[in-house]
Amino acid sequence: MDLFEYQGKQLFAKYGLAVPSGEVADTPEQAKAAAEAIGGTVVVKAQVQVGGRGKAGGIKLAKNPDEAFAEASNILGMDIKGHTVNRLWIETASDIKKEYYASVTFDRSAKKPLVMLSAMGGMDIEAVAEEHPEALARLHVDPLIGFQPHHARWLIYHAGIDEPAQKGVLDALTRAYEAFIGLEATLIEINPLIWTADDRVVALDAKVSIDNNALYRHPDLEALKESVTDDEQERMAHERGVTYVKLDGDVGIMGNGAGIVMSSLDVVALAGGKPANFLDAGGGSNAEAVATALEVLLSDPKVKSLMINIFGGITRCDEVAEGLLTALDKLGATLPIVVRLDGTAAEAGRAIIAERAPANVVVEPTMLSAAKRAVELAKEAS
Amino acid sequence: MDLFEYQGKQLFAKYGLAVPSGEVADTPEQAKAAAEAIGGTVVVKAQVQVGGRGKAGGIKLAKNPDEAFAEASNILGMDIKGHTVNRLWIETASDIKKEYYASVTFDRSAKKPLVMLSAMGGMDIEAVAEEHPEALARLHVDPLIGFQPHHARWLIYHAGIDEPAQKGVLDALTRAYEAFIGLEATLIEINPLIWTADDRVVALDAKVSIDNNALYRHPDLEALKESVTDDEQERMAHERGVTYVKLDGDVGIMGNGAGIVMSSLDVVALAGGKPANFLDAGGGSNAEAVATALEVLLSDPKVKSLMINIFGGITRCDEVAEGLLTALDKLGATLPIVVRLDGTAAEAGRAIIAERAPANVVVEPTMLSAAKRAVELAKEAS
Amino acid sequence: MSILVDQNTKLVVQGVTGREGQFHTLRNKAYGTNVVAGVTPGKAGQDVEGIPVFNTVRDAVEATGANTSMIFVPPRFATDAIYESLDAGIELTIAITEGIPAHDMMRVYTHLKRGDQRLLGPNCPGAISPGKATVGIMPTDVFTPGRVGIISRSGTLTYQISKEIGDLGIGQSTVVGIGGDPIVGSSFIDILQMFEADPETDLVVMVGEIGGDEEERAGEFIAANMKTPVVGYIAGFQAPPGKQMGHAGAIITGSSGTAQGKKDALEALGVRVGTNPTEVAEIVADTLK
Amino acid sequence: MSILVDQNTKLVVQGVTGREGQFHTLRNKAYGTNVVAGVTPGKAGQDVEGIPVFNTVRDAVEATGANTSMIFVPPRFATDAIYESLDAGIELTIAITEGIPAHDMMRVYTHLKRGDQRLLGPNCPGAISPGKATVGIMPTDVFTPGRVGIISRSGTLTYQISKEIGDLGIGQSTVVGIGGDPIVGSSFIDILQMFEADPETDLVVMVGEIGGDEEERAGEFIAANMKTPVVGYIAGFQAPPGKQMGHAGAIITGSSGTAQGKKDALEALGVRVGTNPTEVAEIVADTLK
Repeated sequence: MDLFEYQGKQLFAKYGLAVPSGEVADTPEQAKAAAEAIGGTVVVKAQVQVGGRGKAGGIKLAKNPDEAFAEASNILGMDIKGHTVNRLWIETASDIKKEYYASVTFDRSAKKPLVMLSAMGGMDIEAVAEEHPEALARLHVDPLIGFQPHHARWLIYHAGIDEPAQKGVLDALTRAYEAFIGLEATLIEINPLIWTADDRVVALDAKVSIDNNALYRHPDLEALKESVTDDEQERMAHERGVTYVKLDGDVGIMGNGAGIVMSSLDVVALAGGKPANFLDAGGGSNAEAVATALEVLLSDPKVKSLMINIFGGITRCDEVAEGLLTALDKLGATLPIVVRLDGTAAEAGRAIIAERAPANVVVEPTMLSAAKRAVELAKEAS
Repeated sequence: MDLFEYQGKQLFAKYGLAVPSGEVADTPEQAKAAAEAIGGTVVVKAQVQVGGRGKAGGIKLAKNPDEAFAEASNILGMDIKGHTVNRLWIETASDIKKEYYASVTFDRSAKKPLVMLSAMGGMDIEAVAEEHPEALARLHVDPLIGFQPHHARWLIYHAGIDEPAQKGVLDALTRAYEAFIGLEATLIEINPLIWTADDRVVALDAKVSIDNNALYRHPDLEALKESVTDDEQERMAHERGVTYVKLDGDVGIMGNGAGIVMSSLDVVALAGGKPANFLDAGGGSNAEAVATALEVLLSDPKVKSLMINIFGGITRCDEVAEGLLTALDKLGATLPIVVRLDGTAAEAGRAIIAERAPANVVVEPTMLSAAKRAVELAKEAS
Repeated sequence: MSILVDQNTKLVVQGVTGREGQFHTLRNKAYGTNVVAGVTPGKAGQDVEGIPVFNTVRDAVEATGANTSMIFVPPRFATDAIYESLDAGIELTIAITEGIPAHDMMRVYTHLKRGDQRLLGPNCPGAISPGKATVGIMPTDVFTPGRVGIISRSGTLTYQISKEIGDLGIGQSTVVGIGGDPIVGSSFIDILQMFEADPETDLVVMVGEIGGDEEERAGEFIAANMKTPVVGYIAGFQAPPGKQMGHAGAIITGSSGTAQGKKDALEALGVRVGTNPTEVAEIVADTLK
Repeated sequence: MSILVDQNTKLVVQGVTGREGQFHTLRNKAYGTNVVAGVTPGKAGQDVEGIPVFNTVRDAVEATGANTSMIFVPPRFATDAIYESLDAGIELTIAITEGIPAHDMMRVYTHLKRGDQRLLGPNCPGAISPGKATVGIMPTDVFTPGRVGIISRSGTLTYQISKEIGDLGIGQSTVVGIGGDPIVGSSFIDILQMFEADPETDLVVMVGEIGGDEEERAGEFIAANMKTPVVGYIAGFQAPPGKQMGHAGAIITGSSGTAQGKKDALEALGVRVGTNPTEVAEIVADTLK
């Protein structure tokens, strides 16, 4: 789960990480009130989960509440790389002496937390990493021992943090690691972490991702979950806990397990078709999960045919077939549906379809043939 | 630092470990008021840091506030194995179905926490350990991983905890381990941990020891520190941070480092004398530490001679000599003082004494000769 | 021979009395796996169709000599179950459970790698040595005894590829699902090493997918250390661009993590890579010729 | 030969610019120890009488090849210093600091024992191989080169016994203070093992004291594994009865932990034990005859 900047900053504050004081605003009026409450020059920041907000005009200075109102009016509703701005974060403007970069993340290869720090923060840290690797200090942490003061010191000296800011950055790193552990985050990224004119160290941005698997231990975080999409299918899938991503083709795809779904996308493409989505009904898909997944797929008008690719392991093909029938019964869809069932209870599943499915449901014996058939049917239907 | 039962129980409550509700009382009036506030039958418990309180008459039931007043009057001021009772803990009487034993301690050999649990709790758990070792379930915990639910389960099944109490004991063990870690304790011992008539699991006693080295991280615990001695020298030493234990002889002993002090006691005994105390002025003894230590020793009227045994390492013998002179100047003691200096700056130290010390200070070249001389001088002075 | 599971496997199942645990335990047993015990706290003394149930893994090990554990408990109890298995001295722990928090696994992994026990998973389908033993949830009739080893991050793709290979008359020595989570107990490299040491495995199929850099690292290991030929498959050419873990994620991997990137890296290291399961099977048959 | 410290020691001192750190560093250097670096955060670029100071141990190791670290920082920073030394790959860390919390050391110890680095202390006087190198706070003029190894839990007693032995004309190969805290990085057994493997150590003196059961365990190790004769000393026959760690403490050790109990245990295992430092020296001389 990715958090918005304002959510991340509110959590940072709980962990004692300094952030500019600020308020959320969903309307120009609220933005004006926030600017009044905060006082002085404020920054009006679009809350979207995508990089390059600044360049896109989503971040503006406002010298007084009226300017804040005006900027908020401009930014709210703006489209930034496909994301509509529905919410703003109004915060006190910072007097920046220098911009640093700090992050705590999860190194999949090392299987350990990785803390990174650079004195060359700000816009393009990936370019820094590539062109000036020595300017980005990196340190893995033994998760059983934790982040020790000597780790922070090494990072600070090797990132070349300016002397007056060292103590503040040391503290910020320590608290960022505490937040990483405490929130069970997969990412805490602060870019920029600024050294202010009055020698404080403040997190000017906040990128926080939380491990979905751990949310049951953090009911307060679960409550932060907000739908970040305007897409109807994505929202439906999100609400129903189905792993779904929309793509721009017309062959709807569903499978059990991320691997077979990805592979299904690939074979549809190889067969000359365009997948409409990625949809993993889950490793242990039962009738209900299948029905839910189908509802999501069938609600998308641009889908012309469906490929359902199931290799039963823990999933039982007969249950999948039952779920399919239930959903069709309820939704009454007429578009062509190509089903391929293999593995656990595959024969029973195929029998159920043969006996009871409507005519628009066809069974194919292999993944390749199913993909071909679904592509052909989509083309016919267009 | 060893805590009193009432302090331990108050900490247990913070960690969610169930204890009977109770109050502290320092007078019979307070005991009566506590009994009134608690209501019903209460137990009046002497707060002393020594076993066998019950047998010594330090624990009594009181059916009403007047009985509580009467029992408190009897117990306050009582001497239990050399400990005077100055404080009582008044708690609600528990209806005991069965007594268990639970502890989390520090196994010096394994260098790990050790959790122990037995269904045969109550009085003599050491006898249980010896005669029915299988009745005392023991489990070491990897301190980097911590106490896991499966540890608690294994202990409960193997200690033979009664089924209706299992959940409560599991919870108590988990919280006791949390307290062990949170308080940086060296011991959490609950004997008995009771299974009550209404199927709760409650800590009926609390023995908690805290690592002195860790107290700087626990100012709240440091504040609990109470002098538990009536002995003047022990209290002086305690207040001044000197490691001192009173013994019953007449040769006062001081050294730098626990090892050499213990060895000094031994050689004094071998020389036919009786050590009056154990006093370690510390590994890095400086002039001030030595002066402080001497003040403690000289305040004890039963000391007839002193043996000061210093082998300088990090300690400098010249500083020890200076400290000795300063203290003697201030205190004007006339009893015979035998000094033995070796190691770092020993010659300089001996020179200082030879030049400036009063006549009652003599220098001996070896530990054995110093011990002999101190014993002789103590005998002459008696 | 085969790796991980075979006739010497003595299996204890943690969570044996749960619905799925019981179902798959009995299927594993029916296949011939020597299932010696089950564990469900509080149910010691009961049995599951003759399989004795114990309160703790340690009790099960002491009573039956179990050397392999399969974990079927729900995610919020599974980390504890893994520690219990490790503490009981189990040589190979196979965690089927999906949904264990990553921070838990980070600690489990660090602990694990300091000893010499093995963990497969979590979020894995288990391992099968066809004709000998299966531990996990794989549909057994897809597999036939043979001399091709298979390693996969994805359960369903494993079945798919095994079936495609089987359809060409080629059987498997052992099929291993290492699990799809970001942190799993055994990597491609760990298992490749075992196959390389197995005289009865003539070829290994490595089934990867987008994300991380496990496949690239495995490729380097293969080029440097393996005589046994390896055929690769990568799923996800058409996958939506994965969510970046901030800039930090991109910086760490240094690689794109895309299917094409992985395929190119493997091929540059001499590993042939198929573009779909059917083609993978054809390359396997061709290589074995 | 000798153990732990010698001509190959390249010493980095953590806390080199503190009062005691500087004093003892310069004394160690004056004795001939190869002191290559010091560490004090924020003071990189400075030097302590020619010894270069670095910000971190890792920097010091990279610049100087230091293989041994001595820790002189106050207790509340010392745990971090130990981890820093271990993380920097230092082979032998010697922690002089007294007063490190036991829970910290419990974690340090568990971490340490999973690798092959060594830690001496904390709360120890260090080690000296007379004529070669000294690392720590021992008064060097008490020691002379020779063939007797000494291991002790107590600093001052170590000096005392070394001097008594020296007074009889017998020198030492290496003198090792393992530290007096409940949890120290190296046990009697760890060091006995090293002495047993050292061809230039003819006899070992083990200086114990009341409390714990290290001496009893060492006695068992000696009886089972050592050809080199060992002479024991136990301090504390007249010591006040140690504070019991509740009943739990008594149950764990199973032994009384008293000096007499330890002496009896060692003698029953064939280790001669002196009753005072002078007698220990006499037994050493007698044994070497």
